[in-house]
Amino acid sequence: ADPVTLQLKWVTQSQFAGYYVAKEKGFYEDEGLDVTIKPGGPDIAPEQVIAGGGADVIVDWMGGALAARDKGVGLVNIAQPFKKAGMELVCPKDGPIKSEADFKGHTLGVWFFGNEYPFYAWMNKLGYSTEGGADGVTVLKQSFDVQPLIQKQADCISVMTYNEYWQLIDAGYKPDDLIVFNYTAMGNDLLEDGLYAMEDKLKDPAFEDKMVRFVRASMKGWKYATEHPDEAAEIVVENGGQDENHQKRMMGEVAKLIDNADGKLIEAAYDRTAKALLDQKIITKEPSGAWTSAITDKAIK
Amino acid sequence: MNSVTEKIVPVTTILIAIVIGWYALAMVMNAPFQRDMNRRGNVTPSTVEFLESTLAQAKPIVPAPHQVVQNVYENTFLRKITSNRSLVYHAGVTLSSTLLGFTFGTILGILIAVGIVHVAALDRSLMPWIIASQTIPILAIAPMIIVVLAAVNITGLLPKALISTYLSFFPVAVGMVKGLRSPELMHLDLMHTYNASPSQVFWKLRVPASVPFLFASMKVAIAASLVGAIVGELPTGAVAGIGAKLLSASYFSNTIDMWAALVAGSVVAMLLVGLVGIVSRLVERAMGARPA
Amino acid sequence: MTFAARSWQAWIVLLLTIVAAITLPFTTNSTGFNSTSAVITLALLIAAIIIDGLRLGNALKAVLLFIAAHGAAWLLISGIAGQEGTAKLSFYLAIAAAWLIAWRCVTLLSGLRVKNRSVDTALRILIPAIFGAWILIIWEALVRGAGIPFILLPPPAAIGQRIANSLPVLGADVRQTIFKSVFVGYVIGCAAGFVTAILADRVPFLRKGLLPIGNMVSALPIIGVAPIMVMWFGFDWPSKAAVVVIMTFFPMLVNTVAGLAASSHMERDLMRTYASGYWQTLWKLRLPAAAPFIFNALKINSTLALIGAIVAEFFGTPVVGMGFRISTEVGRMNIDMVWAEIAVAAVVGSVFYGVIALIERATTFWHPSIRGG
Amino acid sequence: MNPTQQYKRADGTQSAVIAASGLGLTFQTNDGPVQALSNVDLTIGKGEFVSFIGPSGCGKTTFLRAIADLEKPTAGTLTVNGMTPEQAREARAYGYVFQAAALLPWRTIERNVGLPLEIMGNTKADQQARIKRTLDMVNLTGFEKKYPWQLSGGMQQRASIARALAFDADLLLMDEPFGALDEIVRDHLNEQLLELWARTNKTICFVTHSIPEAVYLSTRIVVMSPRPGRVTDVIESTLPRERPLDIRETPEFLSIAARVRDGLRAGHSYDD
Amino acid sequence: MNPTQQYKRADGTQSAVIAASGLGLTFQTNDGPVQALSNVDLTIGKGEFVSFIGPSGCGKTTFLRAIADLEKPTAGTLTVNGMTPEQAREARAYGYVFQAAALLPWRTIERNVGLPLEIMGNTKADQQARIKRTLDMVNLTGFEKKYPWQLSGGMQQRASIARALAFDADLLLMDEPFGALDEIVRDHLNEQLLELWARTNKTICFVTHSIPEAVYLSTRIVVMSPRPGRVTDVIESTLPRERPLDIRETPEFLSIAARVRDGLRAGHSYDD
Ligand SMILES: Nc1ncnc2c1ncn2[C@@H]1O[C@H](COP(=O)(O)OP(=O)(O)OP(=O)(O)O)[C@@H](O)[C@H]1O
Ligand SMILES: Nc1ncnc2c1ncn2[C@@H]1O[C@H](COP(=O)(O)OP(=O)(O)OP(=O)(O)O)[C@@H](O)[C@H]1O
Ligand SMILES: Cc1ncc(C[n+]2csc(CCO)c2C)c(N)n1
Ligand SMILES: [Mg+2]
Ligand SMILES: [Mg+2]
Repeated sequence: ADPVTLQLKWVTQSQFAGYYVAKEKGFYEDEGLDVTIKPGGPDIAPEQVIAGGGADVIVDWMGGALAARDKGVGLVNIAQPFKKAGMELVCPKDGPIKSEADFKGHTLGVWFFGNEYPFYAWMNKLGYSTEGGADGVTVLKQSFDVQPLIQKQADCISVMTYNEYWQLIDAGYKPDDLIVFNYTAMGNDLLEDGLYAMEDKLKDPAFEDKMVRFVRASMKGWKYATEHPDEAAEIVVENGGQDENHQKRMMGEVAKLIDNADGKLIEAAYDRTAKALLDQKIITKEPSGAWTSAITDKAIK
Repeated sequence: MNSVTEKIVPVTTILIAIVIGWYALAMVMNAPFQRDMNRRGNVTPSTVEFLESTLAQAKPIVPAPHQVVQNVYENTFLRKITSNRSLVYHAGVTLSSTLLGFTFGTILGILIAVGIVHVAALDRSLMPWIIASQTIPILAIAPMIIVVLAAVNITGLLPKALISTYLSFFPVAVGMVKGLRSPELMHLDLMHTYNASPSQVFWKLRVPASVPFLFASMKVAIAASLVGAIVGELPTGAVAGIGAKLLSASYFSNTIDMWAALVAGSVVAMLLVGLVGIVSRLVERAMGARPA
Repeated sequence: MTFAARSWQAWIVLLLTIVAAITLPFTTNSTGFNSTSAVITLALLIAAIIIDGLRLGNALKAVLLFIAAHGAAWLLISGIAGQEGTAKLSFYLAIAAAWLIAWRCVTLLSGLRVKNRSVDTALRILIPAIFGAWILIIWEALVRGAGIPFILLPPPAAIGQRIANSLPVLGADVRQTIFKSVFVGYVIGCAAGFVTAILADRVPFLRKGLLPIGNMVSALPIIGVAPIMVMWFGFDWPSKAAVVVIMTFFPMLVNTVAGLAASSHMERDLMRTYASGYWQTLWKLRLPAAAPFIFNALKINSTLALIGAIVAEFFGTPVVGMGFRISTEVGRMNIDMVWAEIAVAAVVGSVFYGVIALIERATTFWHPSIRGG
Repeated sequence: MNPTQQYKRADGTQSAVIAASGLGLTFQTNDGPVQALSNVDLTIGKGEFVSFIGPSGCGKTTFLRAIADLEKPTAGTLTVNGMTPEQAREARAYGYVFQAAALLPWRTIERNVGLPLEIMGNTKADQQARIKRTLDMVNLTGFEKKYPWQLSGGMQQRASIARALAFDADLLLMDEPFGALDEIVRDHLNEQLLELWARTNKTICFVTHSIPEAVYLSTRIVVMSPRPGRVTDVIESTLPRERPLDIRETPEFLSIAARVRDGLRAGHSYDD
Repeated sequence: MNPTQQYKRADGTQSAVIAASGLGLTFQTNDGPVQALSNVDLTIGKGEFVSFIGPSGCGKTTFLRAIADLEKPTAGTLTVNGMTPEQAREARAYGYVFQAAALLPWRTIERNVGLPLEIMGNTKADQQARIKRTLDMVNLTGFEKKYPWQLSGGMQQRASIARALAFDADLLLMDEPFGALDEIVRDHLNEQLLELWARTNKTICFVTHSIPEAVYLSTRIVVMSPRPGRVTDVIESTLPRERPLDIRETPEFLSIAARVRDGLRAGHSYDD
């Protein structure tokens, strides 16, 4: 079987259920692949891993991938399982913020490490300075949990629909207690989990074929996972995911982002992402060749 | 016998004081969230009930001692050692990279010290850089080390052990430079009058004279090694080990798990330092040191 | 006294240079022999001869070797700039030869005995500086030569450039991390450790109870408390300072207690014969005697404090600070910025350490370890 | 033979500065108890110069330390100026010179000598005057600003003597103060000490290993013996108070020295 | 006065073990150069017992160290057994006894004594035999397995002498070996040393601060004086080779001692 190493962006959880399901259910094997899944973590930059040759393909957010491409790492999006963004900003109802207009002079929690681009793009659009002060917003680099809100250190914090949001619910907040700004709903979303491979390697037809098979099996895994969320969550837990209940709930939410599991990239979303990054000078030039539909086209056939 | 009881009484008294202070802290720190909860849930408990509930939260800011103890107990004695939730399992993972890194670090530190003591050029050029190396925030380069090593297919125990090595070689190098230079001038002169060769001076004089220094620095080094192993586990995908446990607990604000992981780390630290202490006493006894 | 015994470097340099000359060119896309490679091989060969062949003063020899080694290295590295990843064996051999020449130069310099104080001080700085420079040169040569991806490991020159271009950001980060978190935490932590040590000394019960616990805690993986401190003290610098306080407290406590026991029995008996009170004995005898131990803790703590503050910033901060920048810029693939922060941290840490070492020299001038030089 | 009873001053008016009776001192060690002093009876009157001599480990230092309240006797009674040793220490009744110089390395010589004065709260001016006078007395003028390690062993020892003299206690306890010095310097300091003693009428207890030194200096020589530490002989000196250095070649001197040597040898075992 | 010329053995056949002529040794220190030895001329023949005496800092130790190739002379010539000091050291021509015992604390007494033998590569059996013999010689049989701290200072010093004797060098350099011992033990060891010397015909250079010791032991006494360190007097002993302890009370002994004392006093300044 052909070996393939997949580097995830984050720790093992249902966010990556499709890949674990494809592996456990033998979909990869059916395609003649021997896939190793490497979990990520807070300090792991998948772009670095693939640039160093530690992986064949990575799960990454498009912001990070394009930034790396701008720095000379030839990352190419070969599939986009997540059609919608799962990120949102939530604020407690009893707090000072009710709408976008109230942000001024308040503290907002954001994740960094390449996850801050959607937020900055949004603030850019609203015309708020992010340097603090009365006329701008104060940005707080948020920890991995929802403590900043519970502790009232921030007026709003970033959450993923499939993860931290539920931690807030667990902590006693009721959905009514929270005001939610969903990036997708606002039309401010940047593309999240996609699959990226190295440009020069893709020129090799054998590797390209391997990626085709990989994407096909992965999307089959995603399809299975969205159809059998509980089983998928169990597979995730067996592979090191924490807290079965939490993973099941997460699987349910992730399914909503997957849509129809064809892995095709929506060009409009790509353009929006690229423009937002360019506007913020995170990338210095218009990216070209940063995605290809060749793989998904062949995979779906 | 007498000296043991003489120690135990003050230590336990202070431990009890700490525990009481801890409970008080837990009540104070957990109260605001409890109040919010009660407000949102529209309950008005009595003071005693309120205080009790501050000590029984699932994700408290400050877990109460009994919550931590219970968690440690469950995850130490009630789980299979191979289970992902067993603290023994995680401690074992951390322990193995600690020990490997400590071994490397000790060897490296000794080699550096030998170089510094014997090569004038090294003596005058290396020390500032060794000190500078320790001012580099290890957590910042740890992920990069892991990634770079993974790129050349070194994964698993070794990268973590290398971070331990990085932290533990320093105390050993510094201590051993002191130790290898500790023989008195008169002893060196004595060897000179015998026309002893440099290697004879090294093995018969410098090495035995440095033994107390070696063990003192090994005590520091093994603690540093443990820190290195834990730091090294953070960026490896939080798979296994006390550091991974700490991190994954912190993603989910599982404070009780976090504290339990800290306790596990402390126990490992104490065992390791204690072990070095015992070995050092045995070796020094064998070398005829005067019992204290 | 024989030719060969004096330095093994000469022979290896000779060998390396010859093999390098045979396996020319240095890079895959340059042609055989050209003027630059001629200059480089010649410089290396001459240096090899200087090392042992000529009867020159050691100082003069060192100067010549210095020029040869660094000139060759500079030519080699500037030759490969712009065509990264094309280096051949010959390139690495030449770098290795230049390095050996530099080593010989350092050996010669270390052997110099100068009477002039300022020359001696200059040497004291120059020797480690050459050593450090060669770490950077070899790093630069390997990264450029092998064409290691920029986002894995940038070459030092790029890092230097980034530092020069980002002074305001670096300045702001230093202000946040060093002047707020580290400084406040260090002062409070060291002071608290010191006061506790005196307290424990005064109250034997406390000493017996606290010290075993202190010894234990000082061995703990303290960084584990960083997320907890962020939970308790908020995301701004106080939580980082709290981590620093915890990290510095125990080394100071343990060292001060050890230091207070450092005065000899005879000295304490002497004070007793004067019917000296507790505080008089403390102030006139035991604290001065403890000074070397206290400085030891201050030195250990200077590096611990920095690491603690930076690590704590990984768990939540405002959008400024060295730890914040490091973790954020990795995500943005600005690895040169990460290394710039690391370099700044190392420099600040070394300076911090150096300043304390200087104060130590001035105040514990009487201690044999310092008198002895 | 009981030294206390045996001892009787000619003028009878002498008040006892040190009075030990049945004095015992046992150290508890890991290897069991060590009897450092056993049943010591000794009375020392004002103005006496008493030397203690005996093999290593016979309790000389221990006896001096008991007087100085640095060790607590475990049997018998001991008074200093009629007080308990503790009261005497608190009244700063004595100056103590240790075998090693025990100077504080971070203080200059003058500040080392001034240390007891600082502690006892003398005025700055008085401190200066006393430091000058005592440094002069031990021939160290000109070395005030030097640090101890910049002086030779002998000079350090003299500074430590100056320190003990600085506050003018009536009782001097000296534990082998000249052990580390060469013979000539020793002779010189012996002369100076005798001169000081004659002038000030201090009481001096002096431990030494040297028979000639003991005989030359003392009005009485106490010979001790180890295991258990005890007084085996007390020899009254018949030499006059006025003693030029060459008194050491007189037959009278030599006969006292021979008596001391015999007393010593009796209590001596060679394997120590 | 030139000691070398002045000195002439009666039998004339004596070969020089140590020959110094115009020897000078200057230390470079931070405060400028210190002339530890200046223009020393001295010849020591086989089987002599030469004592060096003089005030602190007069260069006694430095002279011994120069012979032992532990310091390099900066002027004049020095030969040991006709070789340079370095060659002599490499030929293991001498045993050196330091002022302090300098035993290695992690070795038992027998392994301390065996240390030079190990280094010189003697066979195990030979080592055992020599250790037994020399420990016996210094009366330490039975203490083979003890560690240094389990022995008294005197015993430690004897062990260190045993160590220097173990490899049977013909030349013994002893730097105040008995300085730390009490008088009785010292007398005993003096007797033993004389006895050893008489039996083995070794050449011994012996540094001491004690005039009686120097007179009692030596065939010649070299008196030195500091600043700069130099030889001021060389006194030939007229005492017989056979010397019971009580020879020290004979007029002849006392007259030599007085001569040494005068020589010493001449070169002495009190401020050290
Ligand atoms: N603190 C102590 N603990 C236990 N034993 C002690 C202590 N101090 C002294 N001794 C023992 O008490 C005895 C007398 O000791 P002391 O120091 O008084 O002898 P000394 O006559 O002064 O000997 P030296 O001439 O060697 O100074 C010795 O056997 C010694 O080992
Ligand atoms: N390594 C050294 N560096 C500088 N000066 C030295 C050194 N060794 C000795 N001296 C100086 O040389 C002189 C002679 O010293 P030496 O040790 O030979 O004297 P000594 O006669 O043995 O004295 P003591 O009786 O005190 O042992 C002294 O002034 C001393 O300070
Ligand atoms: C340092 C760091 N902090 C936060 C995130 C945010 N984030 C992005 S995906 C994901 C998992 C879904 O909950 C999370 C938490 C990150 N990637 N890295
Ligand atoms: Mg004593
Ligand atoms: Mg000497």
